[in-house]
Amino acid sequence: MRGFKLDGLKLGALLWAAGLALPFALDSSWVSIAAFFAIYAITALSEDVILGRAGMFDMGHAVYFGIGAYVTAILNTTLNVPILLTLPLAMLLAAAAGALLSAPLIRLRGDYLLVATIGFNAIFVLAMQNNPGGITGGSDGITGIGVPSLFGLQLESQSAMFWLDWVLLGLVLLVMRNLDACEFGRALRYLKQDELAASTLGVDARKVKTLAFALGAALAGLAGTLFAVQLSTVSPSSFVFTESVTLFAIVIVGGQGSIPGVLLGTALMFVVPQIFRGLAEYRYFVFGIAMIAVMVLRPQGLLPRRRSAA
Amino acid sequence: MGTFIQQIVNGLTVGGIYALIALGYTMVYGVMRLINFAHGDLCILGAFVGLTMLTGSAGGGHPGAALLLLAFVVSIIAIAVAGVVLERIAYRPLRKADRLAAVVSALGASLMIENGIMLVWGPQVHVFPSNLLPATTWHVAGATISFIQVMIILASLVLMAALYLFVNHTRFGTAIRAAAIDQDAARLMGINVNRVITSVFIIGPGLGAIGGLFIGIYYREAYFTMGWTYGLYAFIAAILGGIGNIPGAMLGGVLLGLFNAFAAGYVSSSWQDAITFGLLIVILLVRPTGLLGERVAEKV
Amino acid sequence: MLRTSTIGLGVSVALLAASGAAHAAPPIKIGVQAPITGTYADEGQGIARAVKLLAAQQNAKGGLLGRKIEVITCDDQGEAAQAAICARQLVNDHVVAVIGSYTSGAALAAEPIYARADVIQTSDGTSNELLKHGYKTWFGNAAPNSAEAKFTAHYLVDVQHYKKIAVLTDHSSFATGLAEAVVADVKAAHGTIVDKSFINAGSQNFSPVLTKLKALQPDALYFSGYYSDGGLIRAQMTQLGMKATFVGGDANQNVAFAKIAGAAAAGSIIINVPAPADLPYPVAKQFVADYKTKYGALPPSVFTLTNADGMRAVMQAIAATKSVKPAALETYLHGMKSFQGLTGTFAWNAKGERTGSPFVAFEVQPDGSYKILYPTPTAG
Amino acid sequence: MTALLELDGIGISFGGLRAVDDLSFTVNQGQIVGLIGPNGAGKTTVFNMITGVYKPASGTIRWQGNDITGAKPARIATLGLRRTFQTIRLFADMSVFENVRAGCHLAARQHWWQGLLALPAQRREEAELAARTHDILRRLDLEGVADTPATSLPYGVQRRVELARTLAGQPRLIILDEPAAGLNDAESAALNDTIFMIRDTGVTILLVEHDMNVVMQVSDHIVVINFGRKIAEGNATAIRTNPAVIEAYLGRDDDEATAA
Repeated sequence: MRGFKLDGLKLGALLWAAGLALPFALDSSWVSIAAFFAIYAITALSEDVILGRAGMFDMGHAVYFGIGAYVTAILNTTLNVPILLTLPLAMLLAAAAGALLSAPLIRLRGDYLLVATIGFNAIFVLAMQNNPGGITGGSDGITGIGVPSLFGLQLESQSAMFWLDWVLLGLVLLVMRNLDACEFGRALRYLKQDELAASTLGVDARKVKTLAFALGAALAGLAGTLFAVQLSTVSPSSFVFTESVTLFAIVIVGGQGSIPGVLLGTALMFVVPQIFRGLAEYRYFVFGIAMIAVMVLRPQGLLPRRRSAA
Repeated sequence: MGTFIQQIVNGLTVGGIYALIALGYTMVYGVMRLINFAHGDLCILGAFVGLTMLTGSAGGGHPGAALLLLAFVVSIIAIAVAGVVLERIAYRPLRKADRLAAVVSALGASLMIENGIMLVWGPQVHVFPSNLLPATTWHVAGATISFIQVMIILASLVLMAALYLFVNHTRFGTAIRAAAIDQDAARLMGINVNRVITSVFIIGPGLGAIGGLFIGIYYREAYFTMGWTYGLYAFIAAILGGIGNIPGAMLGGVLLGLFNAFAAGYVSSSWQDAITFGLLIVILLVRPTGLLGERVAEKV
Repeated sequence: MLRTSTIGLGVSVALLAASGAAHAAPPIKIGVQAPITGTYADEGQGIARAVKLLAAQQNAKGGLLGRKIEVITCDDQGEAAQAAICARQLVNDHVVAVIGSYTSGAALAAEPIYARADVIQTSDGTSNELLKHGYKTWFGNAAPNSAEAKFTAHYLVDVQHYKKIAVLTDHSSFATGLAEAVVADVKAAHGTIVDKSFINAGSQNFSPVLTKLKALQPDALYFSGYYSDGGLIRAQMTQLGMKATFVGGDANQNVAFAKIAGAAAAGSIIINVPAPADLPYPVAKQFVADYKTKYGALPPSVFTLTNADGMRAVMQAIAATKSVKPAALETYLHGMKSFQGLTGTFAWNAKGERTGSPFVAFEVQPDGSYKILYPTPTAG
Repeated sequence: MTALLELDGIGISFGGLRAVDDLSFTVNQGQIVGLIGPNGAGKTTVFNMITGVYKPASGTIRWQGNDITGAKPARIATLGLRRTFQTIRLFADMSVFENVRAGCHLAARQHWWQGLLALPAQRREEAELAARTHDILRRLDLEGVADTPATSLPYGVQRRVELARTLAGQPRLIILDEPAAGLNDAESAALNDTIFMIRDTGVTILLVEHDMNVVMQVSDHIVVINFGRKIAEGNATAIRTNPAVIEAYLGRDDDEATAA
């Protein structure tokens, strides 16, 4: 058991380290796909904190992703705040939004929470489009977001940006791993499995769930910053409800609460459509059929969480 | 005053359409606890099937009442069949699985149907003939009401009432209600649950096809991505009323239509959806299981 | 998975190279970045078809500089992230120029990537943000909002003398930009804007907002959004008994507008560059006819034609400069005095903004055809 | 003897039906108290009110003299008051170890951020709590199935897992809701020993049980309710001869009577 666990960790670390070499092996379009993969993987992992681990049906997760992106875009373009400095602020504001929005809704069950979060997503997109206070740039969004710099080094090249994304993905993966092995992470699972039983064991459902939303939102905010940097532009259309649906589907297709599952889900929902561009207008017809097939054949997800990981 | 009444008519018309689509959501949900995200796309598929009937065989002339009726019948049958097939392929294998697996399967089905419509009919906007119904309008207290608006409101009411009576006052309706409460217990009582589920996938999409055709005839256009928007609104209507509850779907649909009308008409058109969703969230905070939804006490 | 596909790419590149070797010279590659799937699939597929048609016609005449034209299409779904990926893929494929994308958002996300790689980008995007950074690779092929807004304000205030004007837009980048410009220019021309409201594009239920506008009794309702909504707005205005004249922006010019609006379409005004059928040059009519022959349908909108103009301008630049070097092509395109497009005669200024397009106001006729109201046609 | 838990005139109604009415009794420190009554008498409802699942409509519940009426379940747990469920509620996707470890939730002092960063203090605490969990597994003879998915085990073992989970919280008082239900004779007999063993570690016990043998054998004090009202109270001998109790059981259900 113990040996196997170490192997899984080692394999993950090896794959991650191998990933660092991608810019030498791939052309720049695939490097950018790999960078977007890292960004979406972080976002999907953050959705998994709320959906897969805590079992709360969040179908408005693009909101927190968007908050992160907008915080970076606004601070960088209007106040010239360096990108990497905006990152903690993006996480913090996204977390605050996650906690504030979810706090009153936490008692909603299942599908009612799902609809409320859809509502938040719609409100968020409309708010960005309506350009409150002239800071979000309306439907055009914000362009001309700068390049991050580290120790005076401009991370301008496609490869440098990829490495930034990849390193942060690595850190997020470590945090997710730690989450599995800490009291807070387990409390999420207790609540997901049986909220009543959990609360009779002393789990404070309200506090733990709010914290889960805050953590998920913070990680999504981090991904949002990276997204804004990668595109050097943000606009409301990148954070619409269908993006939230995709994140939701990634977690379920990959396997709830399973780190390798969510990574594979991201690859499947994001990278595979890139490969099948040749199908042109048939692409999403085939993709829809594939989604049904995957669920019917593997209802637990492609790489479900291992039962009883001590 | 005329403006106010006009807004009520506006709200009721679109609310009636939402309600018809919401009924399909709520029936499927009631029996299977499944959010059938493909439902909106099935409805629009119904609009396309109806459109093909109307334009394909009319030869440009007046389609006539008989053909219109035929278009409805063919569309209802086609979409009911599509619904049953969808259930067999995409949902039945997942009945014992995690609820969310079926939800994602439904999302895949939505993508498949939507893009399937695009592949068959093309991505462009399709236009319905303008002479399907009399262009009569009435002026009531400063408001204008058209024939088709009256027809949509009346037809929605009649269909909903019929469905309500069917579910509450027939043997088969009782079976549906029993299966909705507890499938296993219903099976023990000798109810054929598979037949109930099949029937729900006939009735829901069948009503949805009527809703889809109404959309096409009222707005006179149909395009492949429309189903997602209508599906979402109808789903919200079902939740608002209390999902799984038939009168709730009617109430939710009509309220959503009225919210939309009053938000755009009296508050701010640029924040229309935000106001609608804001109201929805407030209602859920006050009544966490929707307006007519039951508060299910957990058995301990 | 990444590795396999790179191998796949490698193989296909090798195959392409092999097939290229059979001919005399490697093809000139032109990229199309457009929404082939998703909400804007109609427009995106139209752009791809138009570009492919033009390439095929040119290849039938022996290609350019003795080389065939090869069109590489990338589906960006109208989304920013996908657009950025498409841009990188097309750059890697060594395209000379890219036609598209359809939406400003997708064009914006791709713009810096093309600029850095020195690849010409010509798109119908009209957002001011596209001009902000002064990229020399950018060539907007649709007339900018500013020119259209100026003409629109002039028409509404000075020509028609409308006393009360209501403005309606959707939330898209293009339509809000145009609506804001029209509001500003109408005010500058001392006209009165009684209201500026929003619709949800595609929601179809526009009666609530129209009911509100009706109570304000405007003389004209200006709508800056797209034809699929515009036609419905026109129909619902009539249904509500609204007397105001409907004036639509360029995105309302589409055959479907009159069909959707039905009997209500007649009398609607649409402001745009002259429609292909009304242009004096046979080339426009010929192109539309060829398109219809090949694809069995009319181009989905005028933006198919503006993007086709982008393609035609690029082809002309290659032919004239006898070069595929970006710098030479950019200099040529910026320096063109006038280019005879399918959508009118125009040129590009230093910012890559389309200039010199004459706008006209059409009236939709009962049979769905257009009649130019202003400026009054002089030549018979 | 000090009163640990006092119920003072509590009552609750469901849809007009008075499920529990004006019920009072006291559980003293170190006692084993049995709460019995025919089917539908309202026993589980009483437990649900004590543990905060339901809020009593009237009356007060006191814990060591402090009013805890209507407190939320999680707050009740912090007092050292734990329960099992009539229908076992184990975490289905987790191993026996994980289920029992869940009982230690309140013993964990770590902050969430310490956990996310896996700081040394958190690691140490994890090790300590794992050791505590193994200790309890050993005491309840569950070591052998520690890594088995909890819900794949036989019913009787699942009951023991749930009991272990409550004990992991180092409770002052545990409430057992029909611990013998579904057990075979051997398991049922073993249960008595387990209950005494728990009591001997200083834990007070309140149990609801259908199986009269268990109740009569282990309880120091028995409270009998019917139709939500208390009909008798006393030690096993007194209850066995109480005419109201006999009538309530005989009048209702023959099986129960024979079991008694």
